[in-house]
Amino acid sequence: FTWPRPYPAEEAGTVKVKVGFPAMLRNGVIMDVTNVEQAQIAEEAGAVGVMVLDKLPYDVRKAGGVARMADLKVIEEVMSHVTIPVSAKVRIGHYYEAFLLQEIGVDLIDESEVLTPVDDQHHINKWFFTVPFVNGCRELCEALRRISEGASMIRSKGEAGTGNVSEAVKHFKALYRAINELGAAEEERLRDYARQCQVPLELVALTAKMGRLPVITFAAGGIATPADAALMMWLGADGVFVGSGIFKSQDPRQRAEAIVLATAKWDDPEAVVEAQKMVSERAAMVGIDLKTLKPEELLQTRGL
Amino acid sequence: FTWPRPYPAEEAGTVKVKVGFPAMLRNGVIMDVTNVEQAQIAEEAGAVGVMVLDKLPYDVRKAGGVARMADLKVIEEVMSHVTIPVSAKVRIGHYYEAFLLQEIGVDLIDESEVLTPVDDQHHINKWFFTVPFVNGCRELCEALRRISEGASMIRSKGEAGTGNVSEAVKHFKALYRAINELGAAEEERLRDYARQCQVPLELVALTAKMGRLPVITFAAGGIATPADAALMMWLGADGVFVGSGIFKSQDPRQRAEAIVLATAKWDDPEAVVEAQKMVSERAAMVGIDLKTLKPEELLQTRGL
Amino acid sequence: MKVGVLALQGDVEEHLEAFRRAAAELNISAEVVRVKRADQLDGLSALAIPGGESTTIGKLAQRLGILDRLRTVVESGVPTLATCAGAVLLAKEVSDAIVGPTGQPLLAVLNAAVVRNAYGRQRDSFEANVDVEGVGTVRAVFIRAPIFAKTWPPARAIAHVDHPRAGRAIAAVRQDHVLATAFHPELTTTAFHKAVLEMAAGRL
Amino acid sequence: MKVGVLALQGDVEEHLEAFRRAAAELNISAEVVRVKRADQLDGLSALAIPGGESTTIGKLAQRLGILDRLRTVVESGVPTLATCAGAVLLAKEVSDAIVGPTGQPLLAVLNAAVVRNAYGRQRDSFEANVDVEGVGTVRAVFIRAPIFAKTWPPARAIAHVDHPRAGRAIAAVRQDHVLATAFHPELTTTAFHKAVLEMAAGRL
Repeated sequence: FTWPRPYPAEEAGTVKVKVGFPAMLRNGVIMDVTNVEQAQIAEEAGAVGVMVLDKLPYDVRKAGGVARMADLKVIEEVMSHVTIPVSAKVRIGHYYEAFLLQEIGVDLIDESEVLTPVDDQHHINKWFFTVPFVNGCRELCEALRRISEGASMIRSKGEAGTGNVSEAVKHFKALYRAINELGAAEEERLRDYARQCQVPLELVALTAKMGRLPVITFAAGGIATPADAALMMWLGADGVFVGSGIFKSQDPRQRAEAIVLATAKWDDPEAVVEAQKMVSERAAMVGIDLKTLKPEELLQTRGL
Repeated sequence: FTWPRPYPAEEAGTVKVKVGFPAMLRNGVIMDVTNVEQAQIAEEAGAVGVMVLDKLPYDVRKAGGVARMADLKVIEEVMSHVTIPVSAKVRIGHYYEAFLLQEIGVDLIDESEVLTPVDDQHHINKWFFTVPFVNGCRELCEALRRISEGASMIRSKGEAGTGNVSEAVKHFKALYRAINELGAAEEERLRDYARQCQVPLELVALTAKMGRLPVITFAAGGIATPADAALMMWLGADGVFVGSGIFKSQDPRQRAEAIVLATAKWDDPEAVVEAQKMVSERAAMVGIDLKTLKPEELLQTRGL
Repeated sequence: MKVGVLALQGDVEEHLEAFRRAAAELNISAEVVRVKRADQLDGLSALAIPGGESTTIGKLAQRLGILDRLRTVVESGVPTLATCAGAVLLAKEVSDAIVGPTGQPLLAVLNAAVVRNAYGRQRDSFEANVDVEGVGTVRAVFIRAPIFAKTWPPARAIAHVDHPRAGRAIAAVRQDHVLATAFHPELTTTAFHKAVLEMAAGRL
Repeated sequence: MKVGVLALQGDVEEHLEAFRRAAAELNISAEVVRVKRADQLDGLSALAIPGGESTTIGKLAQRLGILDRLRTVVESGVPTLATCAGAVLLAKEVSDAIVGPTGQPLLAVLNAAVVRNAYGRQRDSFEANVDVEGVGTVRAVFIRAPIFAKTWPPARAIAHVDHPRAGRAIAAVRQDHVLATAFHPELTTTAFHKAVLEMAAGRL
């Protein structure tokens, strides 16, 4: 990796360090939590990280109004009670919430479409930060754009807060189909592609050479059962984010453990069975059938 | 500076004095207050000034009717209980409310779009006054027009009374993008620009040379959290105005201190963290999602 | 050598600029820095406390635990230039022409009693030519300026200005290596900064 | 010969890759496998425990009933490389710089006391050059790395790194056939994997 270097800063926060960290989350589950108790439940369940929010996506959808970054106190409280990495969401384009999170030592920052954006032109330029960032995407171009802005990790947007995994499936397949096409394209075709996506050529070349995104890619949006989690892993996800699927259900504790297990052991059906049996369909969160959402209620269209 | 001189008046109120004063407010926070108690809270919180109003913008929005300058008694009461500069709003075009404020010794006058305008053709010609004026703007041209009318200080309009900082962000970026373009333009391009904005050439040339507005520029409109404040400073604001964000929340005292701290120490994330922790998201004022405002409810379109 | 400007609040930019030009005119190579944290105070061979809101600066210095360190540094002989709000901070007694005494946090180093807003409010700010001992005549800008009601040794007045309402008033005071002014030299001249730098370079 | 990487969670891919290249450079034909079930542990002539979340790996190993088998295998002399989370798992005592001791499931084989997050959080992760006894200088990547607070024989420190906050700290430990590092060699070099393979091939 030989990215161009913006500022002179000492050895922390090098690209290798920021891109290396998500590699440590492989096969892991990161869960949305709103307070310490939920965070500890997540830790005991074996989560590799927690995402601290003010309200779960499902409730964000209900409340309306302006949704901001969670309280720093709550985040710190969480940080001092769990040993797993703690991450938080910031409004798209809000540099300062990002600085604050970096300042209090959050391990991962999610510039997320779930919160109300403050800038409808630019995403945060993430090269300025030593803390790694994760962004959502619906297809390859979006992903590459985020990486070229300095994202160290990528996730599918899916449609947050609906408990229906079909959008995530659609985004992942779109992602990998595009990558496979690149695999076979020769120089010139890569050039085209780089132009369409408005990203540097090397990044496209690298993606083509590796046959995958050069950074860790998690599945997110509408995951509600261990089977969903395993499915996403099977589709090539490196791990999963679970939003309202866990703490909006009636059996959060087992559901958390089950999804952790299913994600870790996705390629071992036997274990996934174990996991699936720990949850019951009746206790699942009631989903929202996508056909009933009005276009401006879609969160996935935010960001660019 | 060699501005043309309208009337013969003795040495007070020179341009240097009027433009110098805001320089003293750098890195400061000016808070909207409606009475003495709030003013003292603001002072103890470390505000560099208070803006006296009859009703907070959020309530102005609700009440409707004709909104005027605050009571002089209330203003004087405030002036005699706090040592920090006291400022007040006047209706756009209402020379006399301005005279009165100058008469009672108000330190700064805000010709504001929050009050009901009395003149939909002209702004006040501020050269007549010895007291410095501050005006709102959405982009560079508006700002330069106000300066050429004698404004000694500029602020972003944002969308007052919504607790959503995204309009302020938009206005500040628009402001600085235009300034940067000027930086590189040669003579002729400046001429064009001067023509479009309908301001004298020298003013544009000066702005281009300095790479910023020739007067102090504060951020205003929808700032509700220390992070918002720090963000605006980071975007190049010299200070911030906070409207309903403080006294429409449940924790006004700490929120005031926190924002003061965040503004002063914006380039020191650690301190901003401190500040951010002094407030909690639940206590914030409930915002208004811009999509729900009807065009004629927008305050930012007033003035010209 | 390193010189610092207390950069919590106020017109920090103008002081930095003044020091840079002073250094250039005196042909000394000085590194001008902003002081926002206590630990940026050490190793300073000169200091400036800018104009602004003295209450705000005080509270911030206090809450950031800089106040005491600042007192020590100034007492330790670092040549210091304080303008307007700066002067207020250094004074031992401070009161306001309108609201009377203000229990605001102070450094209390300068032997002077300061009355704030003595000239009235912003509206009464003015420019004047002022003779300053050892510097000559300078164009002085008084912005919400305080006056030094009285001084006692070793602090002595080095400049006066007469104003129709306040009569003849002390405009600047010097106490050993501390220069305190009621006006803003950083807006019009580099003279005061040169003086401080020479002190720091160790002559006179 | 068969070498394994514990593949429950963490950067398994990078270890597999490192073993493959190490084998290639040493010209040994090794079959590199993922270990997700207890029964994939037997017949291994070498093992690697990857970096990741030690709590997660522990819980998973425990719930899948691999923990004990793992302990036996390691004690039975299979040369083992443990990185970061791996090292934590092997240690006998584990505590966290922030939340104090963590009752997390351990293998408890290595005679060392480990303090997690000693360097602070992800933000304080860094790269450094580290001298490792018997390997030379390697580019080391410390990611949320633990430190070995103290070791007791037969475990001994084979590498040190000095860090402005944590001072001089032990970065790697060796106990007979077990190699434990606080950093991630699999991201920068194949040296450690070569060492393990040579051990497995039976020469010192």
